[in-house]
Amino acid sequence: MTTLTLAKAMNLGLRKAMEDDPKVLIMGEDIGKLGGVFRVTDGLQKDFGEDRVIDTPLAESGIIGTAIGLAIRGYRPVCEIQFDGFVFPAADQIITQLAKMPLRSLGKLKLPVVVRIPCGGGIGAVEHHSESPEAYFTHTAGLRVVACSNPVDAYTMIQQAVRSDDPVIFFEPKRRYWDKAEVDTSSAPDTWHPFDTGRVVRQGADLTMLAYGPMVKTALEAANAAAEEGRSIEVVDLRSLNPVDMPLVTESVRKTGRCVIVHEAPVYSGLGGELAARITEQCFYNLEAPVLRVGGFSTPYPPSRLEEHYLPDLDRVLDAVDRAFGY
Amino acid sequence: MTTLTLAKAMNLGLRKAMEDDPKVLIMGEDIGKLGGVFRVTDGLQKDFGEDRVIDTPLAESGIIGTAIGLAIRGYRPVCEIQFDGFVFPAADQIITQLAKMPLRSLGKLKLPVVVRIPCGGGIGAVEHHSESPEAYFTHTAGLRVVACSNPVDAYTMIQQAVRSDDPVIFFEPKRRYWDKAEVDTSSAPDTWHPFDTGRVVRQGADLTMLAYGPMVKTALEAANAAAEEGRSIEVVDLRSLNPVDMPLVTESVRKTGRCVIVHEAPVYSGLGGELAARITEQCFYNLEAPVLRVGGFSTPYPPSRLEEHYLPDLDRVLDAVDRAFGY
Amino acid sequence: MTADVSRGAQSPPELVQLLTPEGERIEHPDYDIDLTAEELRGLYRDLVLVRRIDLEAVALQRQGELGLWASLLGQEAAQVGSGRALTDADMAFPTYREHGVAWCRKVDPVQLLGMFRGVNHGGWDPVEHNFHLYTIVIGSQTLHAVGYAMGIQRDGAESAAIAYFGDGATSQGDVNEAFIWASVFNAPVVFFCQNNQWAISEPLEKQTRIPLYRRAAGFGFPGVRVDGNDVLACLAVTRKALADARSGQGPSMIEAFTYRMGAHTTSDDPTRYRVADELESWKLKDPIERVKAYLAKSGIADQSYFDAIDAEADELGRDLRRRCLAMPDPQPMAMFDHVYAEPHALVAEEREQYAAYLNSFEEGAR
Amino acid sequence: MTADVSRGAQSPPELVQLLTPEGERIEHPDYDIDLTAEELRGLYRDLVLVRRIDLEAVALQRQGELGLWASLLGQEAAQVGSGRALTDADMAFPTYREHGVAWCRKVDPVQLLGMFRGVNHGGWDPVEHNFHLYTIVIGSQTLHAVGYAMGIQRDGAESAAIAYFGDGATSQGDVNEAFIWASVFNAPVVFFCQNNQWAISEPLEKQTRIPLYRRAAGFGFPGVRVDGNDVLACLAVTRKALADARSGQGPSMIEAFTYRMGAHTTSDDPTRYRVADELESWKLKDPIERVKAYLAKSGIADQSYFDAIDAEADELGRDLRRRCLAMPDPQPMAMFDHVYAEPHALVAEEREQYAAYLNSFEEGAR
Ligand SMILES: Cc1ncc(C[n+]2csc(CCOP(=O)(O)OP(=O)(O)O)c2C)c(N)n1
Ligand SMILES: Cc1ncc(C[n+]2csc(CCOP(=O)(O)OP(=O)(O)O)c2C)c(N)n1
Ligand SMILES: [Mg+2]
Ligand SMILES: [Mg+2]
Repeated sequence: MTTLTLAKAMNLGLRKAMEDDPKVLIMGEDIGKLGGVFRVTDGLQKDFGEDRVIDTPLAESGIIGTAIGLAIRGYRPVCEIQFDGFVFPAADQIITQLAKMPLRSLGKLKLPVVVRIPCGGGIGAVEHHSESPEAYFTHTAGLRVVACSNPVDAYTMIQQAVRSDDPVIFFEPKRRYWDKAEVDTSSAPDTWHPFDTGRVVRQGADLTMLAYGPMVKTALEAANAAAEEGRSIEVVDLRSLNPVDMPLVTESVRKTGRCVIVHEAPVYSGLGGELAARITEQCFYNLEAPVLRVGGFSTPYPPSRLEEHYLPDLDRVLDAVDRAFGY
Repeated sequence: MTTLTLAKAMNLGLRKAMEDDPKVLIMGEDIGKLGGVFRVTDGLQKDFGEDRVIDTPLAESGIIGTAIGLAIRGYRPVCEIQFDGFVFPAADQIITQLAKMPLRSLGKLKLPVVVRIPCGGGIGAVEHHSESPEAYFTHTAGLRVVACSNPVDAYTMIQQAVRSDDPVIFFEPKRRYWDKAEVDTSSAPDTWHPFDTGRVVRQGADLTMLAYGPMVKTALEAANAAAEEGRSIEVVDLRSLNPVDMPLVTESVRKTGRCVIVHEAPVYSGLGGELAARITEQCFYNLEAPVLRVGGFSTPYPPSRLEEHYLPDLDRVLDAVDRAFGY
Repeated sequence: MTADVSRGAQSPPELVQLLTPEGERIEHPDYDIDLTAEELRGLYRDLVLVRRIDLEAVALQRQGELGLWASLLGQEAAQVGSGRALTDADMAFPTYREHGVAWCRKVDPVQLLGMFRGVNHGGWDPVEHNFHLYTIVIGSQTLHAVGYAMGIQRDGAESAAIAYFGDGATSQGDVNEAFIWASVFNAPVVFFCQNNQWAISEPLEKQTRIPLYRRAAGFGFPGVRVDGNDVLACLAVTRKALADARSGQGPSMIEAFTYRMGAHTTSDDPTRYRVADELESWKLKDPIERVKAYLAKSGIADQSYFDAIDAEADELGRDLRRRCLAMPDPQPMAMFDHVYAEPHALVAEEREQYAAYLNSFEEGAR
Repeated sequence: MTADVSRGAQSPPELVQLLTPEGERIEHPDYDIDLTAEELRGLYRDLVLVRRIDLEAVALQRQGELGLWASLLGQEAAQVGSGRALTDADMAFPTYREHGVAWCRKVDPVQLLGMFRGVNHGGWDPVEHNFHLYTIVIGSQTLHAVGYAMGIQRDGAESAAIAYFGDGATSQGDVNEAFIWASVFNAPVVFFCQNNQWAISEPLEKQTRIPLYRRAAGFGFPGVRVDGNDVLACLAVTRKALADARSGQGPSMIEAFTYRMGAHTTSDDPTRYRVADELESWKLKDPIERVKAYLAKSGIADQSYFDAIDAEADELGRDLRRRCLAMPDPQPMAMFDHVYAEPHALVAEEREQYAAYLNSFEEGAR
């Protein structure tokens, strides 16, 4: 067991993946000597060389497009998108090529490409540096979409993502990069939590709260606060956003009868809508209240001095809990 | 009153918009002499010249990016994206610039840009020519998203879109381009159905069916078929997808107690999820059954010989109706 | 004067040509080629067979057997010349029109029909043939080719990648990013642009105001314009570019100057936007006629050879038609196959539900 | 040989220079400039004040008053030279680093701080100043500039647009598409690339293997490299390019060869990726010192003038600081303003709900 920040756990996970398989490459902007703007790739170029840790020209479509070519040639590229808001120049390569080429080839081509995206707000950044674009990708068939929320998952999930033969969009909660936890870097992969499953991170009886990435911590805090008012909240860290671990989710909601979904992305047309619709369909007779959602507003991400208002926080989550119990 | 195909109604609507305001420009690939691959811009370049009907280089990001520049200069560009699947190279300009620049400028810049996208399947086309990418845009704050379903709306809504000071993503149901209806091209704009509202296109008492674009016709057919089994279905043509006319929708659902949503886009993480979640929250005590969704599968759009299986058809819609009545 | 280009004061583009439209063999100082009689006959055969495949496909489309077809008519030399320059180990990334290259890569022609018939999105095994699937989104494949070439580099292999694209494609950001990547990484890739003068209805002037091969210089690698209707020149120029790439000299761009003799696709109506004269003048530069004339003149082949090839072409056409009609429609549940390489709960669930739904009809439940 | 470039056999790039680092005025056959003493003093003043604004902003960031700052240190001449070449009617499209151009466009410096302080995403009126908002997504603004220039064309106006971007940006598809659009439509736009040698931690070689100004030739318009630390040369070259654009001669590209003296932004740590020597050698080419030396040598200005400017700079800095601290935080409900120009039901609903929610605290309901 070692105490690691989430960023360091990512770093060690990537290092392990590179050690385990010489076909694993890392590519992106400023990932070499600088080690990435969040230092997630710190030291990797020094140890694995410029051929395996590739500082690329400044163009995201180029990064994903060439990664696809490398994957066709048998490599397993891990691409870093520097910030959430800069994934859009790569949208075409991700949506029309990365997601669809395996099926286009009738399975003859596998594209084990990982696209790492530091996501979410709360770090006082300028525009485009605080977004949560997961819904654009969960809606895109052919992609797996996951989000880690803590150092243990960061360490294991990035390795699972690299090993997956499918393209994976991998969200990292940037404001949790410096959160610490004990990580067992010697654990065997077959003891890890399976890649496409969620996890109950707090048991509870009265309401199920679904969260992922940066919001898991907020959800846990809200659950603790609610506990003081005598409300027992079960918190599920979804981890995998496409596919979602519906058996886990519905089991919890059937038990509690209430559900609140929390994400930073705008609520409108976001992933929460899908989850709410699906849960309602599958647990219709168990729900005491409609599934409620807490998330970003239908506005561009605001300037940082307003982000505390935009981001779901303890109070807004608890407000939704209150409303759920109001039914 | 004139009998017009939907494509011709679009054409006349665009012509009218260009006549009414010299700042209106049309730009895109093959829209000049060819008149667009669906002939929606037929004859416009001949009559308005190459400066107002601009055949552009083959690059969608360039089309939207330069349209934004033209809008900053005071023009009102209407951009044609040749097919749904080719909007993704423009995703960055649409999502990070077109949608966000008005707010970035604190309202000092308006971007009255219309992005026309022929959408949907059912025409036996090759890959990328049959998709329904609306959810990528409904999730993007700052954009208005609309879909027309018939010649009358095509004629009026395109003019309303051009007049709107907001950026509008305008979906055209390509397999309905040749559907005909009577259009009154002399009607005054203030008599038109308001731009951001939906419309009840068939009254009913037992179930509300929400559809838009190409699926409105299918929904109506399903409602007719269901009527034979004694089920009275109310069909709402949403028309505006962001914002959605929730008062209209909830009024209907409160009355009927059941709701089925139909769209061609993949169900997972699609717009239907948002609508279902929202309706359930607002009509919780009125719902006799969960809101059910019928749509595309979580697969890339299939080769055309399978599209009849992929696209919601009468049977699949009626199956959902059956299921809704099963609760 | 530090400006590289003064406006308008450009030298006219040169064109590498080894065989004139009249079938005369000419020399070029930089590009020489020495082919055996058999190789020359082989090229002629390729050209004729490829054209025949194409014509048959157009006919199949007209008869409703294909939903669409993108004809290569007029571009046979560019495709066969470049395609025959490839070794087995080289990897080609085509657009949707490279039926001639596919032929050179030994892809069974019937497999080309799959996507146009709507039974799949790409029927052949790209790894087996070292011929990637057709890419429809304009320009995307150029980045794939560069990435693949970077893989070749990392493998220390002696092969190259070739990216096909059209004149229209040069306007796409992706193609330009591919140029940049290739030059920065000195990747073993050849950019093969078939400038057929048209992007659907848009003439070349809508994409560029200078000859396209000159783009390459701006990115720091060589560009050359070749007579795209001259199979020998296309072969020679591509061989050289591939050899350079394989030997670590990095990327180059070839602009094969040719002409789209037909419609953009069978859905297109070129009479709306181009004049018949243009077509007539290009007919005189036909890529097959000149080879035939040369073979005949030089005694490498005679009428009986030409007749034999025509017969082979007819048989190929008939066979293609037969096998097209025999192509089975895909099974509905195939929709759910290969979306993911590994098990995926959501797709599995939808598959199951849809199977049950289809079953409910068969069981007469409805 | 039809290839435009044979690999490696390039002539060395020329650099337009009118004022040496030592402050010597030199002639250039193509670019002449004749400035009055007052104009020359004005340029010096601009350079000094702009640097002072930048230093103050860096200090404000260090003290926690700004979340971030992108320093222009070292790039003052490129920005002031090009900025002063613009007429009021010209329109500039900046990146996030064009504080010197903003100064020339009469944007109040405190308005530059808004986005870095997190109170807005762009504070000034782009129409009033003919200076667009800062664009963070690399390269996007180059297409806006071209579109705007197409608007100028359609208006029959005699003005031009100028697009600023960095060396890193040249790799983006959008920038290349902007080149293509500009050349195809012969748009009145100047592409002004500040090649400061770095894109965050990546040196120029990661974006190109030839001098950037040579890109232009590949797209069919002139490119020129200018000493980006020479305000006179930047002014002269940009004036010429703008005049060409305004008079219908189309686009050009200027590569201002300069150096990012500081970190990429205040968040960056350049010691991780570049050596101190490089910085030292560029200090000798400082854009301000050479003007000062020239003004002194030529008797156009003396120490008392320099002192007065320094004093003005200090006052400007103090004033900027004062007004930065006084900047009000935005009101929460401002989040919902200007998302749409016209009423929007969803935003209105969310605004209402959030106002009620906030109210519930004030009313002590919780
Ligand atoms: C990104 C994208 N935009 C638009 C299209 C529609 N489209 C198909 S082919 C074509 C023209 C291509 O021209 P060119 O690159 O010259 O190739 P050619 O068809 O002449 O072989 C267009 C616009 C597309 N396939 N992809
Ligand atoms: C599309 C996009 N990708 C990545 C970034 C992150 N980023 C900000 S500045 C920068 C480097 C820009 O370099 P250059 O164009 O040379 O301009 P400079 O900062 O040197 O002025 C990067 C990678 C971004 N802003 N936009
Ligand atoms: Mg072409
Ligand atoms: Mg730079």
